[in-house]
Amino acid sequence: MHTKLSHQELAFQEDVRVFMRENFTPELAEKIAHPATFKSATIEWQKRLDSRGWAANGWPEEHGGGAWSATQKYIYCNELAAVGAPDVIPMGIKMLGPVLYSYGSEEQKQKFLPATKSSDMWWCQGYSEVGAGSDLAALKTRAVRDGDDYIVNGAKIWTTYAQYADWIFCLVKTSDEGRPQGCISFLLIDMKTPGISVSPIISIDEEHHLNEVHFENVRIPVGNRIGEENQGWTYAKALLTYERTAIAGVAYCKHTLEKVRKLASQGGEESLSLLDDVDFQARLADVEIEFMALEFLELRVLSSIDNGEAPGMESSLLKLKGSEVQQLVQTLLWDIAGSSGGMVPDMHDAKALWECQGNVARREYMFGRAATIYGGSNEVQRNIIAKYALGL
Amino acid sequence: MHTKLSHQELAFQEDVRVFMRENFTPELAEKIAHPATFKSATIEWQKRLDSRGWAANGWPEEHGGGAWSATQKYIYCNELAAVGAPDVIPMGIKMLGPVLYSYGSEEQKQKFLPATKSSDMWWCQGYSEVGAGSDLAALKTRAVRDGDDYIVNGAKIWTTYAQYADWIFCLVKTSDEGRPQGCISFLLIDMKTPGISVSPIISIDEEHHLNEVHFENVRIPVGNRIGEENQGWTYAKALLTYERTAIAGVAYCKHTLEKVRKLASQGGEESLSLLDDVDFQARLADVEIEFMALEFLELRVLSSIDNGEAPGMESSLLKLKGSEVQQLVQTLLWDIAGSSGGMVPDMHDAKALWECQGNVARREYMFGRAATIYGGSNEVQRNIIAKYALGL
Amino acid sequence: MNFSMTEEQLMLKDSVAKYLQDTYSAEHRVNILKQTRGYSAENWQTFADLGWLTVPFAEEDGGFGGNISDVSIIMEEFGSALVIEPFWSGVVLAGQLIARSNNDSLKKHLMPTLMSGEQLVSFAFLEPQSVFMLNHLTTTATKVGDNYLLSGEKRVVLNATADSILIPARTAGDGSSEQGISLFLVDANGPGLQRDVYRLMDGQLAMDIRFDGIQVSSARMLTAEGEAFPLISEVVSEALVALCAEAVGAMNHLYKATADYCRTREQFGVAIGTFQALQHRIVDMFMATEQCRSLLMRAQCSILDGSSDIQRDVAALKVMIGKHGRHVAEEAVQLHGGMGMSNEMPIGIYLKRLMMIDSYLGNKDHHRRQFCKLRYCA
Amino acid sequence: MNFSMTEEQLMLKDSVAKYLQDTYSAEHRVNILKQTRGYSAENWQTFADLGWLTVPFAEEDGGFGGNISDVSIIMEEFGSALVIEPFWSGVVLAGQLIARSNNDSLKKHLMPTLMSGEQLVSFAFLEPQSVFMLNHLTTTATKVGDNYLLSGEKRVVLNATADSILIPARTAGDGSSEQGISLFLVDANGPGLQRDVYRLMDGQLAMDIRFDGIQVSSARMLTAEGEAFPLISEVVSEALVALCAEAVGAMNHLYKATADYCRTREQFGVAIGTFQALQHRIVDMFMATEQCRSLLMRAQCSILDGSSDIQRDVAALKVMIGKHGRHVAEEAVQLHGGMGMSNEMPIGIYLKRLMMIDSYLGNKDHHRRQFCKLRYCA
Repeated sequence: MHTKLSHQELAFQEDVRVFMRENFTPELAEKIAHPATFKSATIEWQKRLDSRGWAANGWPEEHGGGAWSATQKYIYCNELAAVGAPDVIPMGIKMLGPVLYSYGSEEQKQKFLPATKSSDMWWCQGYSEVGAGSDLAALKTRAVRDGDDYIVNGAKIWTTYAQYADWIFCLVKTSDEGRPQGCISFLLIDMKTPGISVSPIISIDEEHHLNEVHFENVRIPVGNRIGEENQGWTYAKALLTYERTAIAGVAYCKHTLEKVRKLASQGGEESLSLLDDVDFQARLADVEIEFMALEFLELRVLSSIDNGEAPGMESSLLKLKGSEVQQLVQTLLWDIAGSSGGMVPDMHDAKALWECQGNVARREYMFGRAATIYGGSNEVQRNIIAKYALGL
Repeated sequence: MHTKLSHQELAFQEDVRVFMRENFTPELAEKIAHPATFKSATIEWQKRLDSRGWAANGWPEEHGGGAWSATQKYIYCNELAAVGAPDVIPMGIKMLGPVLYSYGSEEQKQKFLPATKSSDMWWCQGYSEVGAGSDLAALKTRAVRDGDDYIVNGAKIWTTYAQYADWIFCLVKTSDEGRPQGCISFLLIDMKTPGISVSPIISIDEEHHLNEVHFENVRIPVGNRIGEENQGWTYAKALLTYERTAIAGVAYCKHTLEKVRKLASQGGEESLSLLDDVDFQARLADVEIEFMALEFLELRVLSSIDNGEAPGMESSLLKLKGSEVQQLVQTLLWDIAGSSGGMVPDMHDAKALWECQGNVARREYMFGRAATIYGGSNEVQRNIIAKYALGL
Repeated sequence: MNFSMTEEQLMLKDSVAKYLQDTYSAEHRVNILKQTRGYSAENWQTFADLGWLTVPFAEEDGGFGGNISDVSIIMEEFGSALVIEPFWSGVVLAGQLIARSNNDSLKKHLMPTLMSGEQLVSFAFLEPQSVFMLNHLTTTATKVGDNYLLSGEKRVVLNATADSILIPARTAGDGSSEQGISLFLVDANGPGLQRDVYRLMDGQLAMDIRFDGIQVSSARMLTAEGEAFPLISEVVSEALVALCAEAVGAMNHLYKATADYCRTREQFGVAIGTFQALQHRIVDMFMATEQCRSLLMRAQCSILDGSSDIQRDVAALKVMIGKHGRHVAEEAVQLHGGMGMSNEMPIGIYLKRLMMIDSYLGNKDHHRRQFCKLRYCA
Repeated sequence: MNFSMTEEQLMLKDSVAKYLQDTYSAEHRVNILKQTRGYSAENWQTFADLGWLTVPFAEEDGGFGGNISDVSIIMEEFGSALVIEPFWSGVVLAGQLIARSNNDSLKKHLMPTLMSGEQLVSFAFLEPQSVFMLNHLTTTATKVGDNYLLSGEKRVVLNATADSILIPARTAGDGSSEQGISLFLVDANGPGLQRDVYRLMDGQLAMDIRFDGIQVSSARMLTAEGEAFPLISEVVSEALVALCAEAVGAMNHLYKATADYCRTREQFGVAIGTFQALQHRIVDMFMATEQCRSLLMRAQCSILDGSSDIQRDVAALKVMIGKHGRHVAEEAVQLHGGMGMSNEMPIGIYLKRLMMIDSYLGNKDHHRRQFCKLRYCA
């Protein structure tokens, strides 16, 4: 048992570090942070990562992936976090990618994999519906076969970044017979198809990340279906497991904790730094210690994936604990922001206020409440663990 | 809204205070604390309280009670707690008493009330059974009618102080028809009746408070049944409500928190007092604040009883929160006891060790774990509140 | 000892509750928030017409003659309905500073306009370095003839559209002395006052102000020179209790709304309110609310009894409201799922209001430090 | 990076687990506790025969050549089965102090008898005033000719029936200096050593000792004079990790035992394990255990990698074990109901052991203070 890095790994680390320093410039960081420039800057950033073969590092080599070891993934995420750089938006490369190369037809692979990898195709995820959140089997959006097409009617909700997306991957109902899970198909839908409309949902951070996506007689070629009809749940499940692992947000927590330590050392009660308040120290220490454990929990999961074990139970654990630690960290961040944590920039061009640390803290705390809800709520994860790990 | 005391109340307070000072002597306190002298000293103490009419203060005046107001009860408990004196053992006076004067026959009242009030009759409570803890409807001890007697067979468990008791009040099954709650009768049983045996259960504090009570063809006169056959659940319920209110242990928490503050000021890390450790202060403050709220929650419940409202939901809340705060206080007490908190006196004559603060902390912490289990576990209380207060 | 409401209080409570239920819907609140001043002037006039603005003030001043308990009744209902009008900042905090000042002519002149809703005053207590200690004050007031020249800056002054601002400033003493603090009523729109207005996440319009040598007449000083601290301290203690009453109202609303939601929302074919794990968590929300309510009553009794424990009881209350208030609101968001995340549903707004209540006049960490000082270092 | 066990480690784990499962039942443990020395001499001999007592020691000293990871494997199994024999105090703590000392002749003489189970040594680290700081030491050793005269007192010396005691004492330096500390091997039954033996709630027989001028040969000093602190510090860090491994074993046992119990125990006509609120709490027990296990692995890696973060990682581990360990055990008691309260069931004994593990070498509050010092005050 050890965490020492080999010579190759050390070289890789240095390579990533230099790349980050040179490519994740303050200008780019600022553009990514602002809603107006978010999409174009994100694509630019992801293309830079892709130029090194790092964007789709989890894909098999035949599709341009890196076949990275757990250690490499860990090094990579750490270097991203060290400069505060975002990993790729997961919907396309991390979530849909594996479904495409595992279950897609040859034609689908050719059409979608390269464009997804190069960030020329922005994906969003059409899973949740009103009344079918963690309970996906209850979904109501329906696709009815009509010749070589499906006619899709219904609506998806909480769709992250649908306003930017070129394509959406959707779970739709294609049958009413048998188990609900056996009635679902997995469709790829061009967002420009007539009959699709997107309406924004402003979330409690006062920002626009989420959307409702409405489908009214949307005609989709049958060829856009992944795999077999009514087998969509099988393909979707694999993807959920990945999503849970990703939601843990370990690198994000690490970066944010560093920010908390730095900010806390700058001022607090009695004009001393908050880090001189022993009770605040104790609070911070408790969160840091939970994080230190979480970091190794992730390493254990990565390492078990390396050893060819599918991340099953551990991915639920990681999602549970990771989302909880994220919220603890965000709470600390807000608590030390002081009075600026309550300010809301009414317009996005109130640039100074948008960027001030208190405002970042507010937005992250508020949007962060979703981490324990989406990707299968933490309550559902606990049900899953109780059933499969504890036999209850 | 106010908490000021009237002249009469101030006079009562002074009266109780003087009584405690004169009667709860260190010698008596020590005797009550030791298992060997516990029973006789407790009876002596309760007789002293009874001599002032305070032992059965909650009883109606016609039976020698005090008809005290909420304020008086509060004053009395506070003065008890201030010197660390115990209130009366609840099973007889507080739990059975109200059942007797509410539902007992004239003959039963005459036979049992005076002796119970004067502590000449020591009662224990025969409710729980193996497999019927919080789920009393599932009990199996059975009483079969045989002429003017019942023949009782079965066993009760977790019976506190059965080793000292003269009598036991029992829930027994007398029918198999209809709802389980309609099959239960409430019997008063002389512990000297042939066929009864008591076996000790040593609890995790290494002490003997609990017992199993076995009934083998125990013959009990039908006249020892309270009220109607198969209506025992009705009588028992009223008593449970009281029990929950009492378990809150507000006065005990107040006294113990004072002990914690005093001990914490005596020594800790770096040879300073623990109260100089700001993180310990913060922990203590959190518990004290929860306690301050609990104290007023109890006052609200007492006050609502005063206003003629039955303590329903609030008694469950009080039991829940009270037992939790008790455990928080006991945990603090153990944590500051240092190395002496782990020592176990193997024999009760190891007097110095028995009395040392660490040992008291260990015993109270350990036995205190039961507070969230007995009297209807806290899980059951939460079910009750969810159903009746929240309509879930 | 008595914890019951009087007949009069029950009537007050019912009338406030009924009015808000009839008029103050979630949609109504959204519309108010869009208005430039951050609240509805029309509502404010109605509050005045209903006599609510007179509740804390003495009968001889033309008020209702209410005490902290009456004020808390209103605040709790306001918390439950998420009322955004500046009752707390304008009436409970600034209004009481004026009502309890001994500048009788100022008081006589101002009180009627406050109670009629014509005038609004705000209290500027927070300075960049003050970290919520009311005695940490560096704003200065220098006497020149019959006037004072005020210089300094104040942060997060609530109700940015108030007509006047109460500004505490040092006429003597060092940075944290309780002596030498004076309190001035300053025209909010007068010359020399730089304002930086912004919106807070609970919808309040607030501002940072900055002034360098603005001139204030000594007739607009609320107490004798240098003697304002006891007044400020007393009024702030009561205002904290009132603020916590608002929080209790919000918490009370949240646990009930969450139970209602869980009774109707279905998942896996049944109402999620039948899931025991969720039931127990809503019970804990209920229990936390009742604990806060108990401590609220304790602090009220402390004030009404003139107890020597007022500061300790108020600090304890603010700690618990900060801790449990946010927790209850976070649980409400969680149990509402996506609905809790949407800004169109009021659940998240309750969370934001409870977070801001925690931050006003010192958060739970600050008040725990105060509690520890009072309790363990005396 | 690698978190897998080697073939050899898997075998070690299996063999310890299998042996304990076959022989170390709850009833067996109750019988052991009744024996006067607090553990079974017979078991100890078996452990020796199985080679377990050699695991941490270097091959050139006749040991198995194991590292902290191997030791933790044994400790985790011991924790799971609640083994009471003094492996931790005698082998991991005292044994390593001797094995890593540079007094070669003493080592050569002693190590074989330790590994064969003939001799047991204990380490007396705690002084009345030391509050778990290993450098807070007032016991003195004064050189007189070839001997030292030791005076002082030590508290809670584990394994009261050990043959010898390792006593750290000051040969120079003031009360908290890391310099000037020497470590002596003292005959536990020699003249001048006053012993006050008692039982701890986890079943261990411990003692307080007191000595005033007992004579110890300089040949029985483990390092050069005044240079024992680095040795003590290093060995204690590893011993803390091993102790936490025991706790992880105990926690692992508890969540599984609780799930088992809830699957079979019925109430209201169904297994209580079907109640969602209980399910979620057992999941949290599981999660807490896995968090502790993760931090245990982190601390092991830190030691094996020779990281500069060893002390920080060990402090973090001890904090988490103290907090989550007790919580998991308390939940186990609660969910076992009355059965959890009975001393005849092992659940309560796990609770007591986990509480004592928290208290050994500084509880969670102490180690959090150490963590804060290392992390925020550096």
